[in-house]
Amino acid sequence: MTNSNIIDRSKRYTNPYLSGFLLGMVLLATFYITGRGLGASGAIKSTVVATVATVSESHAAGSDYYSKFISDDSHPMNNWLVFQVIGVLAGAFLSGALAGRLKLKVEHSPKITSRTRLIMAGIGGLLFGIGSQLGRGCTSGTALSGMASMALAGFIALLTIFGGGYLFAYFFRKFWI
Amino acid sequence: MNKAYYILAVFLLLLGIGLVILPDREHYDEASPRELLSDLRNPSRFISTDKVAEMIIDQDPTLLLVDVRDMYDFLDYSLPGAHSIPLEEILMYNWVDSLSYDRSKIVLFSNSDILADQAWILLKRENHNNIHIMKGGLNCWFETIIQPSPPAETSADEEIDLYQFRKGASIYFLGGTAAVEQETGSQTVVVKRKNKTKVVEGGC
Amino acid sequence: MTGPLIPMGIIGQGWDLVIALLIGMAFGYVLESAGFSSSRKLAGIFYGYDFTVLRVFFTAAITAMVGLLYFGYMGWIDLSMIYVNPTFLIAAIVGGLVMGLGFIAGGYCPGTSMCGVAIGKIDAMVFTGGMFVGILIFSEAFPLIQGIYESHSLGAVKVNEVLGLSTGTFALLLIIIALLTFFITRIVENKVKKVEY
Amino acid sequence: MEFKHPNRSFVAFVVIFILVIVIGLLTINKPDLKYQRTTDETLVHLILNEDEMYPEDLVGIIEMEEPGYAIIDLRSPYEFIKGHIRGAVNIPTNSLLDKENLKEFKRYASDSIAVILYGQTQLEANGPWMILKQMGFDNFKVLLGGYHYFSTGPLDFYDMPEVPEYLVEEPACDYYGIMEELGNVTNEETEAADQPQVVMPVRKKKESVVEGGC
Repeated sequence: MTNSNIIDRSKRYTNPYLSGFLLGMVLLATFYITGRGLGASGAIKSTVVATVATVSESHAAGSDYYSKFISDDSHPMNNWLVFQVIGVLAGAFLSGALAGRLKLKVEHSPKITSRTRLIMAGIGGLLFGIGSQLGRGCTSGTALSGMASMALAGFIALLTIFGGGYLFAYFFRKFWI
Repeated sequence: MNKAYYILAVFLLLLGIGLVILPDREHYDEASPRELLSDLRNPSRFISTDKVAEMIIDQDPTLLLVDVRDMYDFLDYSLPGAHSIPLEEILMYNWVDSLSYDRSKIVLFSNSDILADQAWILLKRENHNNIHIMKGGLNCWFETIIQPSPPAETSADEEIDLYQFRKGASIYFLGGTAAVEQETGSQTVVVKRKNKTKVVEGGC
Repeated sequence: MTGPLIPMGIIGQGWDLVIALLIGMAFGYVLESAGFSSSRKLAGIFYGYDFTVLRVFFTAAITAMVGLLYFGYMGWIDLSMIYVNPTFLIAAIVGGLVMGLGFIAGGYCPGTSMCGVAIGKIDAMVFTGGMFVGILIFSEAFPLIQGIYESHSLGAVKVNEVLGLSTGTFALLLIIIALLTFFITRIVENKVKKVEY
Repeated sequence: MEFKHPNRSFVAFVVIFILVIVIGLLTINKPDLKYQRTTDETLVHLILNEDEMYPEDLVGIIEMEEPGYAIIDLRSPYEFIKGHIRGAVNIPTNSLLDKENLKEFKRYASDSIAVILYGQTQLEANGPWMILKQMGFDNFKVLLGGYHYFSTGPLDFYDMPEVPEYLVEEPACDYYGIMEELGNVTNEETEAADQPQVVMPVRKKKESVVEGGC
């Protein structure tokens, strides 16, 4: 890899501090408008709940967890988050298209196969799904928004998510570097 | 390292220091003394005993009667459906929800209107809306609703209508609903009262 | 206009979803343009070759926090109406560790995986699918986990209250921590071998 | 380094953000008047009930020309001209918080002069008194019964009934007794069930008032 290569890449992505600043502005606007932060895992949860409710309504209503979100159909944030995630898809697509990053591919370290990468991604998603429900929100919903609103939960999430990452990083090193 | 980053870092630090040294402004959400003073002069803060009687008889679901006298007085006698929140407790946390519920018409009352007015000012400073005082309090209630004095024979029609309404209301409050149905006039009188002006208020 | 607008009833229900869409677009655009659609860039934070995530994340949180505090101070927003996530100690810690494990294994988190999906990363799609299944499993196993899920509730507490600091002091402290982190990560990043991705 | 030069737009954004905050801070509408007391503290003071001026005491103060008192009439200038308590100054309620009046109030406070507020009724003075109280003016008292009682009611110590008329918060009659008595005439059964069963023995001696009062 040459030096020019790196500079080349640096032009593709926005300066991280600028991104952070803009993300902060988006978050601030979200707080100003809705009184709550951003979120992502909530939308997937809504999808799950909706799917289960479609497949078997009685099962969804009978379950302790689903029923929290079904009976409570005045819970507007669920719907809100779904639309927000649709927006995320659109916005990311727009950014990717403008920067010429649209490409169907599996990104992985040269040391592993695509197959391994996909299996790991699936496992990771599974764990993240469970963890986000247990922790009542994911990196954006709890850690980021929670930090901005100074919620204790936000800081716990930040420390445990990244702390957990560092804790297990050693065992997963061959998948990444 | 680029100089611009140092400048940005300094900006951020300055903002942080600003947050620490800015004077406390925790109570910005209170109504200011001036706002309170102008609220005082708004006649809609009072509600007449006749109106309260009418709302009770109509079983208006938005009405929330709050008795600010102490518990003994409340147990002795209070308006039907009233809740007891003694003045001492009016700011307590457990009442905040019911006192700031937007869709209800909250009516404070005491024996006269001084205690209710004191409660009203404290609540108003904390930005509660829809809070009213029953003008004249229970003393006026007894004088106008329970024991209305008949108007002179020469008085205007309105005054006689008002008296009839009060008479009907009195029977309602003394005897329960059955009595009101006996009193055929009362229901129609209630309807007539709707567009009544304030000309004929009671003596209090 | 004192915010937050929707809870205050200033913006009608009809506009809710339009705003959700617009905010989502801005969110997605910023995340993607920062490079959060690449799992190897995200994983860089754990191996020291790329601290973009940390920079973006910290800068965003601090900007929003400082902005919120100033807005609240100036009366533009009613801070008491801002949602503060409730803390359930055990669930938060266990959940966070599980998420950390999921992060290092999958290389994404929910928001970033959406960005990956949008630009055609197949691993991001698989990650999202896995998340779907994970939530399904959690919901089905909820009776077993309920004890952990609801234990040690501390309510909606703020971190500065727990530490006994004023809001402003804590904000300043966090800013200093963030600046130090930015400085240190830069040194680390220069020392660690570059990884091509 | 990957990102040597934070581009100009970035710095511009941040500068705009900071400008917004600075402008916001400069244009912040500071309340010119501040409360010295929280609502809770005010409530404690209210319950102690120390700041009431009894009309018969006021008569004494005026007769003896006791120093250290100021009297403020909160009614309109028109009502003030028609008649007022001797020595009173007219400050209509709506100009209560004017700058020069506040300055005067502060002078009273520093000279520890007790200020007696009155309106036509006690209620009229109650609000202004409470506002000033919350602003930390402790030397203000409110005249019980207001001007109405002061100009018409009996003011002699020896002539006072057991429950003077100006104590407006006293029940004017035995509510429970009346409800019982009148209720029995119309409907005997429901009445007994509707009413709370607790009867305070204190009420008994008020029965004398019943006949005259209501």
